[in-house]
Amino acid sequence: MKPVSLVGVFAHFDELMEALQKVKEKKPERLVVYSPVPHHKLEEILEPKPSPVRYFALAGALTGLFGGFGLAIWSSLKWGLITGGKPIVSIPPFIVVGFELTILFGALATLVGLILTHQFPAYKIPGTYDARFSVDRFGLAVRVSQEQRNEFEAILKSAGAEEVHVR
Amino acid sequence: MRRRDFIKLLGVASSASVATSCGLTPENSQKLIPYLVPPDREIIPGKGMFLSTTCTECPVHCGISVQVRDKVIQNRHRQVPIKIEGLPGHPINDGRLCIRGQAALHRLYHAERFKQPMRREGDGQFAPISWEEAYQVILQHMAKVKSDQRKIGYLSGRTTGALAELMDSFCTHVGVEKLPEYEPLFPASVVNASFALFGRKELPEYRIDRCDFLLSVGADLLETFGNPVQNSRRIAAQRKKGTFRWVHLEPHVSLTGLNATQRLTPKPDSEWAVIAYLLQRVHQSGRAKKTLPGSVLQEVPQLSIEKVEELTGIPKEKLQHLEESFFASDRPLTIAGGVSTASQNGAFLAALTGLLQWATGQVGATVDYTTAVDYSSVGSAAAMESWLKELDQGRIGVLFISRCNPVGTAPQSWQLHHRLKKADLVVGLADLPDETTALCDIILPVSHSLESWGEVSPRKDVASVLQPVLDPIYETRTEGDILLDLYRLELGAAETVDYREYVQKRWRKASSSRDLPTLMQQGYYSVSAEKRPVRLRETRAANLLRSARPQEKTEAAIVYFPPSLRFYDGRSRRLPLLQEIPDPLSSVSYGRWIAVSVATAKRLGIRDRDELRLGIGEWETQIAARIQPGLPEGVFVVYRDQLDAYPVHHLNPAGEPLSFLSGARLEKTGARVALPILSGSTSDHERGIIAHFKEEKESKHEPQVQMYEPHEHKVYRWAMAIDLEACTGCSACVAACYQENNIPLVGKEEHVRGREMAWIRIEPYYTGEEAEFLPMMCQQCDNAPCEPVCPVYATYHNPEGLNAQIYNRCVGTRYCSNNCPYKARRFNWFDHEWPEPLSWGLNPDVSLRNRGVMEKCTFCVHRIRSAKDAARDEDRLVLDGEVVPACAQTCPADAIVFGNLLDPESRVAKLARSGRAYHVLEELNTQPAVTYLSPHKKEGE
Amino acid sequence: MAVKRWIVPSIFFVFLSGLALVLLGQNLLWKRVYRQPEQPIAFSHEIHVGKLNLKCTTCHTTVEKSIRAGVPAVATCMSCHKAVAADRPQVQKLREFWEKKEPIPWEKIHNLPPHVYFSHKRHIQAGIDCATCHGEVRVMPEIRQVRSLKMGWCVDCHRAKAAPLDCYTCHK
Amino acid sequence: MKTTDLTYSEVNSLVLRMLEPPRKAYFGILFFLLSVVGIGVTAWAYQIFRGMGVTGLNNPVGWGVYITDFVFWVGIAHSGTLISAILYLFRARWRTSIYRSAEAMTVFAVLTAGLFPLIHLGRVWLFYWLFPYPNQRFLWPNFRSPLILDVLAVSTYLTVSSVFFFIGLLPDIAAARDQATGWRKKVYAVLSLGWKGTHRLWHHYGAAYLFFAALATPLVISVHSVVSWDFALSIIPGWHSTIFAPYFVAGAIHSGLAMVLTILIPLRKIFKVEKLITLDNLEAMAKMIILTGLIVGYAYATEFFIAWYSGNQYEYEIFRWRATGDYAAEYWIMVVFNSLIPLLFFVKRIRRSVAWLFALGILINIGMWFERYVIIVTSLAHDFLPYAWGHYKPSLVEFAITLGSFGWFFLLFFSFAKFLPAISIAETKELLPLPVKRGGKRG
Repeated sequence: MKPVSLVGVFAHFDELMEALQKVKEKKPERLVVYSPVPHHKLEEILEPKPSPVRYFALAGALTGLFGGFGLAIWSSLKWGLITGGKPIVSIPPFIVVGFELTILFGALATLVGLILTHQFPAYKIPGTYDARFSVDRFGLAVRVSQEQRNEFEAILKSAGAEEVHVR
Repeated sequence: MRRRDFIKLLGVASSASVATSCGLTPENSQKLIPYLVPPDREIIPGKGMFLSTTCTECPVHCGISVQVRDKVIQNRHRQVPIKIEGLPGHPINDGRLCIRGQAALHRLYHAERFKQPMRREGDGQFAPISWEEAYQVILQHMAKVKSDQRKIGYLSGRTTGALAELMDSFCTHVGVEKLPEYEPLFPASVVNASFALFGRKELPEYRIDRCDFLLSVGADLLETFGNPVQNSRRIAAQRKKGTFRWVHLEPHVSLTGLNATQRLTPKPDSEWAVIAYLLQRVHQSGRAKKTLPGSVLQEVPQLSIEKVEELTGIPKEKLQHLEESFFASDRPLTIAGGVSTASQNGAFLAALTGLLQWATGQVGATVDYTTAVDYSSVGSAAAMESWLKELDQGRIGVLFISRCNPVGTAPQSWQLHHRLKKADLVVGLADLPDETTALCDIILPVSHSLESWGEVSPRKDVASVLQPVLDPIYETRTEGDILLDLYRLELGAAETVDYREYVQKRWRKASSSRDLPTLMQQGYYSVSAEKRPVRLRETRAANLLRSARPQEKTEAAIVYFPPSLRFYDGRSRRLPLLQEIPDPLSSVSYGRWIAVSVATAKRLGIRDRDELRLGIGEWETQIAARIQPGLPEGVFVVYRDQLDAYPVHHLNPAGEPLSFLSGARLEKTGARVALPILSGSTSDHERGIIAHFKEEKESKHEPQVQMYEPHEHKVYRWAMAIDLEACTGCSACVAACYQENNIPLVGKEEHVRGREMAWIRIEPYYTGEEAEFLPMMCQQCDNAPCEPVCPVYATYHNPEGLNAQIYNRCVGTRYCSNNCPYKARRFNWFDHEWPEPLSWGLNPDVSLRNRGVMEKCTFCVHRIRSAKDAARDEDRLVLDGEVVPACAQTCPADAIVFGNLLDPESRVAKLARSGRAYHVLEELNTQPAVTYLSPHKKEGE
Repeated sequence: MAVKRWIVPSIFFVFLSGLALVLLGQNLLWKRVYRQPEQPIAFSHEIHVGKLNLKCTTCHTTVEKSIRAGVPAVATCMSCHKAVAADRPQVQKLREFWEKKEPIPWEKIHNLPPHVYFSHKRHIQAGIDCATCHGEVRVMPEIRQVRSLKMGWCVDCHRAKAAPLDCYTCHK
Repeated sequence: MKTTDLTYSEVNSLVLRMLEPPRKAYFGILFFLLSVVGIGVTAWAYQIFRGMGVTGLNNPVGWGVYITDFVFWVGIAHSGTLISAILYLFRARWRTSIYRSAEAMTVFAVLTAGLFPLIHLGRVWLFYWLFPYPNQRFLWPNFRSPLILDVLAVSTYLTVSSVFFFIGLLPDIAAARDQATGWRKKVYAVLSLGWKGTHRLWHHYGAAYLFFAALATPLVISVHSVVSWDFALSIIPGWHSTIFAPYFVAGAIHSGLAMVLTILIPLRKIFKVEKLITLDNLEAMAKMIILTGLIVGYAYATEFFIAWYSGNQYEYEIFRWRATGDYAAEYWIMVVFNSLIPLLFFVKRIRRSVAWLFALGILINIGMWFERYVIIVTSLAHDFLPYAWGHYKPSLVEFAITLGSFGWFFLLFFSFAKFLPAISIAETKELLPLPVKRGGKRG
């Protein structure tokens, strides 16, 4: 039997949370919460561990730092032209180079990280999505087997879902 | 859209085309053009060939060495001059050259040159005709004039040597009356005096190098009087000795005055009193080496020192000081001339001066008549009266006017404007249009001296050689050839075919032993001048003194019209380069201005660039004001070359036109004039930019604390030392630099915007009445502020200590220029036009810079390069003095010394160690490669 | 099966087209870098250097003493060709120029930008062989450029030979 | 009424209403701005083909209006990042409604500023030599040159702030997508990168956003410091000064805030979003302007004191001359408009009057432009060597290009305001109380 997707549409956050608690205990195949705003409670329940994006940021920043100094020093040694009686490798100005590239690569890496960690851009809008989720409604979508279907439907309803759709 | 614009468009779109090109020189054409036949003159491509000839920009006639390059022009190989330098060993200038000589190529390549003979049509316009036609017209008129018993006159500028000889025989044979030669700056009073006193119609050579005290009265020794190049050279040499003192008396202010040890400003036309006083003191104190006969002496006015003070306005103690130092010296040289003799009492002054020279025993010593300049053929303004009258009465039917511009420079009393119309035919022999050619009926284009054979005699004892360095650019002929042609056409057979043969005949006669090539290389040969001793002619002297009694009336509101450093008597006025270079006193480049004293300016509330209405008698003109420190109250100066007609009528007893007009009316029109004053301030604001020498001062070179490890130079560290004591501000270096480095002339508007392009400039800094002149160029700093700010390494410090500027790498941020404390860098705001034939004179060793690129002095790196190349061939190092930048090469005062600082024995290294050495803006620790030697403080008024 | 029969031909086709592309591209590249304009006279270095074994300095007389190698004067050419091969059409052309007293407008092949100072003399005296920059002209029926003559190329050699690297060495 | 009285759906409708198809007047203005840009472009083209000579620049004054404009626009950019990033880290609630437009302003201002280094180049067709890229010559830029540091800083700043801007937009574009129809829907769909507001997305998004803010904060400080070093690293009296970095950063924020006022006040009026961009927000900015104004004023005073105290004659002369010389008028405009006029904001009535805020905002902008003009021009015109002193008067071309830059900036902002949510929907909602059943009001 093919599994089905249920989505409950909630008007209130507390109702959503209640439903979420119950549903989570039942361990459905898949569980997605749609929300117009971020909220730390959701994260606590669904995504306890911090986002891997930070690793990207760090890696990028370091690349920039070493890349910046490296380029500046290597390229000035290449010809060794004296300007203004200053040493060929004059660190103070190179600090700026290093710094700027640190920021640049850090930021770009973070972007890449964000895109990779959550298969951006994912243009396919799943059936369980609802335009109101970007306005003032919360959505709780689960994927369950046919036999569990009624059970979950009941949970959502009881928690206070305005509507429950089967997709 | 024009094609060139379209190319530019592409250039912007695809960087490549523009990026790589820094201007195209003829040598870099896309075609590879071979000789048809290898040239007879052995010339190595890419190398210069040097030919000796003589400069004819002014009557001094310096020997010059012209650098000729082989170029491909219009798909033909052509050998063209690109630079003129003084000819080493030449008795007149020994290797040095003045600003005008350096600019001579701009006459050769001038766009407005007469390109073929021309005839005035009915409508008054000139129309080109062939030489034959021109000759026909002239001969017809000559025939007619002769037939009805009228005269044919030949008026020319001062003529000497071969041409003078030829001219004489031409005139006698063809029946032409040779009129007295016309020379606007002819020092008639002085020559007249020396004729009366010593029987010589000559201007003696003043041996400043032999005197130990120099008293000059009005004579602008450094601008136009006598031989300026040699004068400044000798003065500089004397100064180096240390004991030499030089007092200059002048009623106005001049470059010469500002360079004297002491400058005294007597009331206009009262200079004679000082000399009269000295003369009698010489006798009273019995110091006279040769006592004057009583008959003469009694004509010398007896003046008490108080009287002199009253007449001249020079304070007593100054006079006493002058007297003392005059008598203290045993070889005091007195020179009178310039505006002081070209004045009412000038004739008297000149006579007194001659007597003083005689009495102090200087005639024959420092006043040398054996090497004098012969003026016997030149006529004073008075001497012109006779033929002018004849012209007026229509008794001169045909008039030749050659190499002079009387209409523009002669006194108004000549009334040439309508008198010239009285002649049937006026034939002008000229190279450039001027006020006179505008009134001619026929114009015969004369070749430039660089296109001509010839021989002139700058001094009695010297004959200087002229040889062509290039084929005539246009259908022009030399005056000699024109005379020979007319001779032939009139009388059939002539003794010689052409002028070339004529002069070479002379040379073979003269230089019996020497063969022509060596003669032509040497550029001159000496002529045996008669050596009969100079005697004083009592009666004539007495008569002169009697006839020229001085007037004691003091003139008010005087405007002086002195000749100028840049344009001489006005003949060089049309040379673009000379207009581009500012006058060293006022820092004004283009346009006309009147110099106003600080006091007067304050009184009348005049500011720089105010337009003034200047009126004297019925003569009136609008002219811009420029405040001139050092100028006495109530005295004004307008250079005579800035007037298109010389407003003076009056002549002095010696027949010399006055150099000033009195009773000037001056008022502000309220308008402002866009006068290009290139100087931001005439004072150095106590910034120690001019550091006067103080005896107690040690070498200013205690090493400054360096933040970084100083970089070392391996073999060479090119450096320059500039002696401000010697530098006179004559600006010859500036002209040389322009010509050597293809520096574009940008014109008046750009100068007004403050965008002059000179790589080296003369900065006058006034303190009170005195001034010092500071040649400023790229200082090639060791710690150059311009370098680290360039984002693309277009400028950097090279291993030989040069501050290199790589034009084609420059993207034009202009930060380097901003950060240069000496503001020595120049930005190319536009592309520059080099129309033919001006482009022929470009130096192929120096790339052209196009718009958006920064440029600056390179210490003539191309000269360094070729010197190193030569040294490399002989597997040695460059010797001291082997590299000479253009500026140093031409400097008449030898103020600029260039060399390798790492060689402790080099001249520059020694000077850099000397106690007078200092750097401009030393406290910025830029460590310049240019060292200045501080001048001694002037004694002042 | 049906597919099998197509595998080999299709792969073959891909290879061919790939090869064609490479050749085409390379050809374009060649054209862009090295210009080889039509010369007024089809002078052959192959004959003069290759066959007749003339030394370079026979015609390029100033190469050892000047910054420029020097292109031979028309007279120089005629000194031989008055007699030698006078009947050949190309030599006829030469004669025409000579009689018209016109210099031959050779197309310049080895062009350096105007801001570059390059001295043949120095390089010859440093023992650099002409071929280093001009290629083996003895095998060139028509002269052509075989080196980029760009700054990078010069600098490579200067680094390798420890020649001066100061910008002023070559930039004027 | 206050923002917090709104409901989620009201926020959506308020903001998205701004994106409704524009009216005729809008296109009119659009055309006007385009033609202004056209003037600037023409002038630039003319300058490129003729040469820099068409400007009023000369020797000694090698920099003038162009660099002034550059510093001015970079300055404008700064407050945007300040509001969006720094205040975000400080959790300043009042920033929420304005940060989006401020951020947009940043991006567009940098886009404008970035043009001027090119415009002032003598050989702009070689601008790419300023970037480190491998080439056959083996040549690299001079990393010691402040100008290169500047290129790096500004290009980094542009990249980072654009990314930051775009990421912040994602949820709102999604919201727009869900409302919009037709082609607009398609475009938004693409731009939203398929945002669905799932819990995982919000999770990573939060983390990323935090990092961007954390990176942007030091960046914004560094950028204007580097810009100031364009001058401070020279030796020119009046430029060569250690206070320049803080002085310029403060000045930048000063002008930036003023510009935010100048832009937001009309914006909230036209789009009727006074409920979201409240007077409190504006007042908060006015208060910050007082602070920055004081800092700038202090800097002016310090400059003079140091010039006198250092006993350096060049330094002293240049400041004496600034206040009394050829450019005295410009100098006093700068002093009055930047450090005195902001003090008016101490008066609550002025601080809370939209008209006053708008007027003073504009004055401060003018003042800050002149600050840069005075610093750049006077120092160059009157430096070490008296002979080389000069005078600079801007030319028509420079004026036209400056005008064009304003046209360009407002054109960008104008198009943005109509096409993208100019106020953050998601973050505004975060300000509102969560809709909860028990004890909460109905959402």
